[in-house]
Amino acid sequence: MKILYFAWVRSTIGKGMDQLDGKPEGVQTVADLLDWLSGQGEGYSKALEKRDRIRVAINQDFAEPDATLNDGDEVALFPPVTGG
Amino acid sequence: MKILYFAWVRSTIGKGMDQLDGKPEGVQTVADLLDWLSGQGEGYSKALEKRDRIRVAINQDFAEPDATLNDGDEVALFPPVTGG
Amino acid sequence: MSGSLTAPLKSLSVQEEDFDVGAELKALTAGRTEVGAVCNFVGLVRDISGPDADHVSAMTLEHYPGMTEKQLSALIDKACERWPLSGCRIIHRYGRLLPGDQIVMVITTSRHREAAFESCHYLMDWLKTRAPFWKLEEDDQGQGNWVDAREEDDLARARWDKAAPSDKTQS
Amino acid sequence: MSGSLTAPLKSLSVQEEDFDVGAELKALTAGRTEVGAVCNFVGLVRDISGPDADHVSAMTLEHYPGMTEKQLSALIDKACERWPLSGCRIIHRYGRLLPGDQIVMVITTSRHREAAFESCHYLMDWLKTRAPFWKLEEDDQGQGNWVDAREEDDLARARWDKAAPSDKTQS
Repeated sequence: MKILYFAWVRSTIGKGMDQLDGKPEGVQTVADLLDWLSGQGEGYSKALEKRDRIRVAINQDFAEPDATLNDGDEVALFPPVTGG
Repeated sequence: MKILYFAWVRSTIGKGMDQLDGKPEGVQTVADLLDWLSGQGEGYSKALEKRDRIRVAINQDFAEPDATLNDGDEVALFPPVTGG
Repeated sequence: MSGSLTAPLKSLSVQEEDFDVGAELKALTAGRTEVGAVCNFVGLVRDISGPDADHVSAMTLEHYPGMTEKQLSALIDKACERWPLSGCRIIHRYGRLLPGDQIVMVITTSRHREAAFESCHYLMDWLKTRAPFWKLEEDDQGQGNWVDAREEDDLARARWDKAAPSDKTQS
Repeated sequence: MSGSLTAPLKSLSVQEEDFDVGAELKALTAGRTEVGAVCNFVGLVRDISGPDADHVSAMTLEHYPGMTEKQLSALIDKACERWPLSGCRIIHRYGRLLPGDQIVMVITTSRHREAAFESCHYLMDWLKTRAPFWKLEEDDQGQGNWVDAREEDDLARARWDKAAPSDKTQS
């Protein structure tokens, strides 16, 4: 599983990507993944502190917290978009 | 009083303008003027036959049938506009 | 009621010549870095017309010189009162035009996109029912037909009689 | 459900380079004499930002390559299903931009103006909330600030969830 970070999520975590070997243990949904990531160090816990400010995409489509993850998914975490 | 004709009102009457010496006798309103013009010959009566297809401007602003006319007015008769 | 720090750029041309939309857009935004949104509409001569989709080979636009300028200037003023615009430009052509030719252009610029979109749409809807232009279409036989006004155009304009959400003035 | 005789021209570019709106307009209408209406929106970098009107000296647009193209292509398809368009083109830039620079362009073309106006407005409202771009503004001290999303943008998009008057499809 590939996890991408953008905007201040990226700069707070301090990198643009994590490459995992499948899903972490016990992680089934987007919400599970965010909980797991919060325990991966200071940058992660700070970036994911305010959960309502985080948006998630699975395989480049927006996903809700209860969406189910698969081993080979490309997951992305980022703030609400501000393009246009 | 100057009376201008446009589009098929112009082509049906056969000219683009009439210059009158003030208002015709008995003419107070736009409706009076249209009645009077209808009696000025075949082209006029034909052009003004369907009164609901005629729009009127006084001094370059749209005017209703009951609008009052003054001697020096520039009056214009034309079909509903189709620009843009 | 304009929200711009400087007065809106208002501009109107009624002309026989063609126009360059790209150049017009640049002219209206040059040096105006408060502008975040530009909306632009261009009307073109279509090669078919009316409910029977008759082929149109050319079109002549007649207008009422003087009244056209008066009505369109008033319209630009109204739009600038109703929305906080930085710029507003209308060009309307007259004379003989061919399919694909440009007829009319409206550009509105503002800080935000709602004002730009709404005012541009408003100007086109009003222009369609208030600017004294008449279209004479020529078919393949060179026969001229005056285009009838469309009831939809009156309905589209009537929509704007209700106060817009961004309209700060009270009636 | 397209009312055009030929398939709509759909086109998307996500690029660092600037673009020429005039040339884009010409490209989308060339030889398409069924087109009667062209609506175009351009978003520009403003020199002030936010509720406190802070001065902005530059802006960097970050995006999610791949997702941007996927989301914007789907959006163009949706607009072409909902309105009878002849053409639809989106350009969105990324990278470092200065006040006055062009950020985004949407062009829609159709037979009639309602479809062109509505679809262009729809595309901008959706794009604002669905295209994965993030703005980092630099102030005069070179300090970077990530721009917050605006609630108004969500409301503007939600408006389109209701069926449009010209929407022929049943949900």
